[in-house]
Amino acid sequence: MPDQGQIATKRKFKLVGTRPVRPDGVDKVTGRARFGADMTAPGMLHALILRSPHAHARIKSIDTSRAERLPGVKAVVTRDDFALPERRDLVDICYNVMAREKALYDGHAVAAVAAVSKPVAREALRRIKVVYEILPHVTDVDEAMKPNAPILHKDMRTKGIDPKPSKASNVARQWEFGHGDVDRGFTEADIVVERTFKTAATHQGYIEPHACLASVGSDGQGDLWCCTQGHYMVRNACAGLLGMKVSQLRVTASEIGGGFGGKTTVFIEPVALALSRKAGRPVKLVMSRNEVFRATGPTASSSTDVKIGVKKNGQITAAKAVLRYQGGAFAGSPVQFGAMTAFACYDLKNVQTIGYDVVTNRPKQAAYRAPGAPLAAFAIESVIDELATKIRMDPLEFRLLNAAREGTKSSYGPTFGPIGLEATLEESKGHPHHLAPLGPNQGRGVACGFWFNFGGNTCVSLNIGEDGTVCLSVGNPDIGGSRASMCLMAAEELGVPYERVRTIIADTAALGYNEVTDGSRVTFAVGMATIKAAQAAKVKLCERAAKIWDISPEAVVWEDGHARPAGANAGTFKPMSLADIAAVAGSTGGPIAGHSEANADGAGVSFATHMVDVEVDPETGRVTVLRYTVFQDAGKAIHPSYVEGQFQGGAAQGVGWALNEEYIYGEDGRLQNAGFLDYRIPVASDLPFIDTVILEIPNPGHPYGVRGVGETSIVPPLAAIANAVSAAAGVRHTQLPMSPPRILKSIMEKRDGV
Amino acid sequence: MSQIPVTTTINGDATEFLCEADETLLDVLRDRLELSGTKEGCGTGDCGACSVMLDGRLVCSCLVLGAEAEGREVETIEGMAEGDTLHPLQKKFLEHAALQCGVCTPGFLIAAKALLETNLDPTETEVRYWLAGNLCRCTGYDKIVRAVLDTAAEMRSA
Amino acid sequence: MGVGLGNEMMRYEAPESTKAAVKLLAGSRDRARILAGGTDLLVQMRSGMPEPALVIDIKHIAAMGAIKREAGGFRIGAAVPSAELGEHAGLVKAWPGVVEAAGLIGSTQIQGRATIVGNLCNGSPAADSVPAMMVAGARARIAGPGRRRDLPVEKVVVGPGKTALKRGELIESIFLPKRPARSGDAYLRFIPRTEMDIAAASAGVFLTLDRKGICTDARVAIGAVGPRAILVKPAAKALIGTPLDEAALTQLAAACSAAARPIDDKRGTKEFRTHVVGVLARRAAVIALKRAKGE
Amino acid sequence: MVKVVLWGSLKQAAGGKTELNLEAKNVRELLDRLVEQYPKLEGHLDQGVSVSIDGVLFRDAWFAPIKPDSEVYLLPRLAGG
Repeated sequence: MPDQGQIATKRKFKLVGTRPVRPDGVDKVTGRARFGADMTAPGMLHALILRSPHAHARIKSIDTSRAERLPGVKAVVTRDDFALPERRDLVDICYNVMAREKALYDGHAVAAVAAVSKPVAREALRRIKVVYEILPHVTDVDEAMKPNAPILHKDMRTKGIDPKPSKASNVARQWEFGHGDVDRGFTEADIVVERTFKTAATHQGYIEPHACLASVGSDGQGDLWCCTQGHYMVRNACAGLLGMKVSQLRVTASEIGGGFGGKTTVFIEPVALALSRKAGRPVKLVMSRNEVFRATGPTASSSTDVKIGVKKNGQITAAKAVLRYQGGAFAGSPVQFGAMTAFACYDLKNVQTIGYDVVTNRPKQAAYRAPGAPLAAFAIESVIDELATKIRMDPLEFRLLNAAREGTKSSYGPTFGPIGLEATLEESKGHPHHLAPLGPNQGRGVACGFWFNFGGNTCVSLNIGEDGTVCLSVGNPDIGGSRASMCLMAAEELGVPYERVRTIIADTAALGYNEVTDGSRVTFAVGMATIKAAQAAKVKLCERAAKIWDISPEAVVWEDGHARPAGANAGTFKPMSLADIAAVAGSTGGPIAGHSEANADGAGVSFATHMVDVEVDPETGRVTVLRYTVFQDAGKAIHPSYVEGQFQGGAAQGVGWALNEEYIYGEDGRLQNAGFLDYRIPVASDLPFIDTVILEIPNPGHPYGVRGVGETSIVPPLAAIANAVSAAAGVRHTQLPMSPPRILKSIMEKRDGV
Repeated sequence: MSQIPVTTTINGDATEFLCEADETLLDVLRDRLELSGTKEGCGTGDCGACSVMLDGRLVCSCLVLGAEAEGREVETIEGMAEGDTLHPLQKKFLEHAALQCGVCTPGFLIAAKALLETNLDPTETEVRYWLAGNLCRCTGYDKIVRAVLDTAAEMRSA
Repeated sequence: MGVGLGNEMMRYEAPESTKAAVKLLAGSRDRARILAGGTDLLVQMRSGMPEPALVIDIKHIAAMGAIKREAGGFRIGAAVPSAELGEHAGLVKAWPGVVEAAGLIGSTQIQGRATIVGNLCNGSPAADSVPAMMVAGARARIAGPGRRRDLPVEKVVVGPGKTALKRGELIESIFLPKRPARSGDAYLRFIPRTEMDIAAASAGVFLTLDRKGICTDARVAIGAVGPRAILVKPAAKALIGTPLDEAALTQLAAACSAAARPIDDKRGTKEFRTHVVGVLARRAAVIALKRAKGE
Repeated sequence: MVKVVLWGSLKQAAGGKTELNLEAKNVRELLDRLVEQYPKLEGHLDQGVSVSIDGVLFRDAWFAPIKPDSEVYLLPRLAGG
């Protein structure tokens, strides 16, 4: 029998925890790696999409005849080419992919063409005549909730309230979480702080625009190459939208140039497939950066009320938050995750959160790294900071006093198992960063954050080659070095060198369903499947050795990369390495492989504490980030460099969100900054080195103790920076981004005693 | 209007191509010459993913017309390694895990190489400002800056 | 393409003399654009604006690609990229403010292409090199169908995107005069990030001191706070006759804020720009003072 | 009997209760019993739920076992970035 997975804490790893070069590294530093826009096909057409210039308009007619007559145009599609799908979950996606009776936001797709060249396609777009009836629009969440607001969907009745409203509104749903009695809790408090916060919508800002190459034959079979976080999701969604069977559509994931949640749905893929089917030729469709900003999924913007009460001794007696998130033109803002995570860092007797999912005339939001959580944490952790100041307690001590720990009933319900929040707080307390002195106009902020992490459907195959090397097929795109982690875990489990394992991302025809690369699930779930597949292969390897030695399989153990007799009674055979057994596999029963198909559960929740120092220029409101340290629980860091990378990347995105990134809409409802010039993501000179402290509190749900790490790192930074800026400027900031005009105004108002 | 014939040198190789007058060097590299290692992130010079060297100067190839390459020398990511020997920067980027998704990486490598060709002892601040035109959304730049500084140190001592 | 598109396809020309460039330009019925660095032109072409019928690449004109000493000053060709300004030791010593301003135009990549003449002719009120050139007393040499003429930089831009150039005219070079003894220049701008942004407000200062350190001459220009960059005479006046003491600097800042006529937009609010332009002028003046003193 | 706690907004659909006692050995039985007893819940459950059993989250896992003393929470379906 193979060795059983040891308790993670006690296990001594040989490879896990080391930092080898990633297996796809050379491809990515030489330009050989193929991303979404890097594929071509013989006879390929170029497609472009015509988009609504209006925030809200009835589409009275679309005349494509002049475009169709243009030589070189091979197909034109509009709403008439997309029947509403049977699957309920695809209806909004269908409407988002191609506008129907109304265009619901600036950038909403209205028609698409495929032509022999980009210039011909451009000219064809100019020849499509769309008649719009412009309607009143709304882009702000609070405005959209007002009774007289323009209504986007005449059949939208708020779900989750009783009785069901009779009147249409822009509130898609109400959510509620919590326990205890907050009203009573507030009466027990000595100090209560109540504030309202606003955050702007931000975009994931991946550097690679969406791109795909679609080919559908007259036999109805299709191939699709695209950059996505989940090609199985793409296959199922596209098949549903185009009325295809999933087996008829094979999707291959290209290398992916960033996603952060933004590539967990479809935008252009169904359009390219529809064009290809109509034209009978392969169609390439690549978004411009302008289209990425206007017509993919940014995250929600929000407006949140927070009320927290404490006793003088620092104990929180009650906490309440009302969160209003607009998620663009269709239902589905991540407000429920905001409401669930808002107070997850604290051990609370009385807690209540209410969330409103609101629609507005903006592009439909897509997931963005811990969707919904950073916005909520910004509001809650700001009030926590203010309370700590009011009761004259160190903000880390105040958090430690109220911190969630093993056995705490979480604010969203379940009781926590072993978790690492206290460890991150303790670690940050003793860190040199916390003890370093600050200069004039400088401030230090801390904040905590929480994310669930998911598992989900996962399927991998591990094939052992005749030469003793291993090929691992997984179904999740490698978005940040996951191939390296998979190779490490497979090699660790099999006891072979890291270099002997190659991990490939298989297409949708090669493996069973794999959920999207989201929820920080890949290292956890695909890692678990990899370990199980390796264990399955080890069973077979031991069986083969047993056959060769003519002893019972139970008498063979797998140790250190070799099959060995289990003990004295099993005989004295020379141990056989994986390569030895693989070399004679053909003669002992055929190829050796291990598989794992499972719905992975047991993803451990994860916590982080961030600490940041900033300096505010009191004359211009400019913020300089001076020092940044991330303390986060990784469960077990498989490849520590890429764990650090996730910590650093999340912090950097948080810095952008906190200081300068925002979707700016004009009075006309059009997006004003649909480009990297005025949508200001941090550049190299905006940031210091970002220090990281990896804590390892093993997740009992994973054989190596892994917890997801990708998302938690973006939860604390908005609040940590807000707390630092508020300290440095001497004014509490409650609105993001904390752009220079906003900060300067607050400083001047304070100076003038406004 | 017929297409413009252009004779140029790309990664040391004499190259000829035809292009439209309004076609960018980036489009020529990617679509006509199949050198797709140079990436398009924005098409407006704001992200640096399409960085190439043009007559020894670092430029965004999305802001250069293909026709302008006539008689000039272009260097792209495909020409950075010598055979199977990686450039020291390429090695250090791998050692330091200075990439996650890798789509900005070719642009960063070209830009960093340009820096080290003029300044082999840059400060952290100099590296950060030199690379400010190259956007990376994954790494927070930490490991990229470290990789560049480490390469410079190694090249100085070599 | 081989297909009949409605629009005439764009033409590309790379003349080798100014005369040939002027001839192409004059014959184009206003549908030609000059290509030097292309960092504005190619972005505009991509943004869906009507494509020019003709693009005239001036980088093959030898005289336009060089920085030359002339009459104690410098003549900078219209095709010289900003990066070359920073590599010219003599120019850096004489006009550090102009060189720094040119060095702020975009990224390292943009620097390898963008020119100060392009920055000027694009006509943006936020162009970084323009206030710096204005205070330096720079003059643009204009070639056209008629005789060459020189125009002070502040008279080139007449409004957003609009220049005083007549049909068939182009700027051949910029002349930076000899810098007087005990003088210094400086330019500062405000952007929300540290790089890669368009100025939300900017200020350039040039000043000359007498032997006692009293300011005898000054020029102050502000950018991004009105339809075009402007010289602020009251701001210059606030400095002249003073050792740039606290009172003078406060007056300078106030004069700049008073002259600002900004708009609210995605890059800043009116009140922010009005305040910050004064802060920048004051800080630039302190740098210019140090330079004038040789510190 | 298993004690199941619903997230707040399901309260109305469950006749004003957030805590229910049901006989169920696994998630599938739990969901079946819930819909049997509170048909209004069906619409909510159709949209996807996660079930937390003793602090471990499950998505779409019908046969995840539930012990009589398990702590069971019904939560919205989780998705991430």
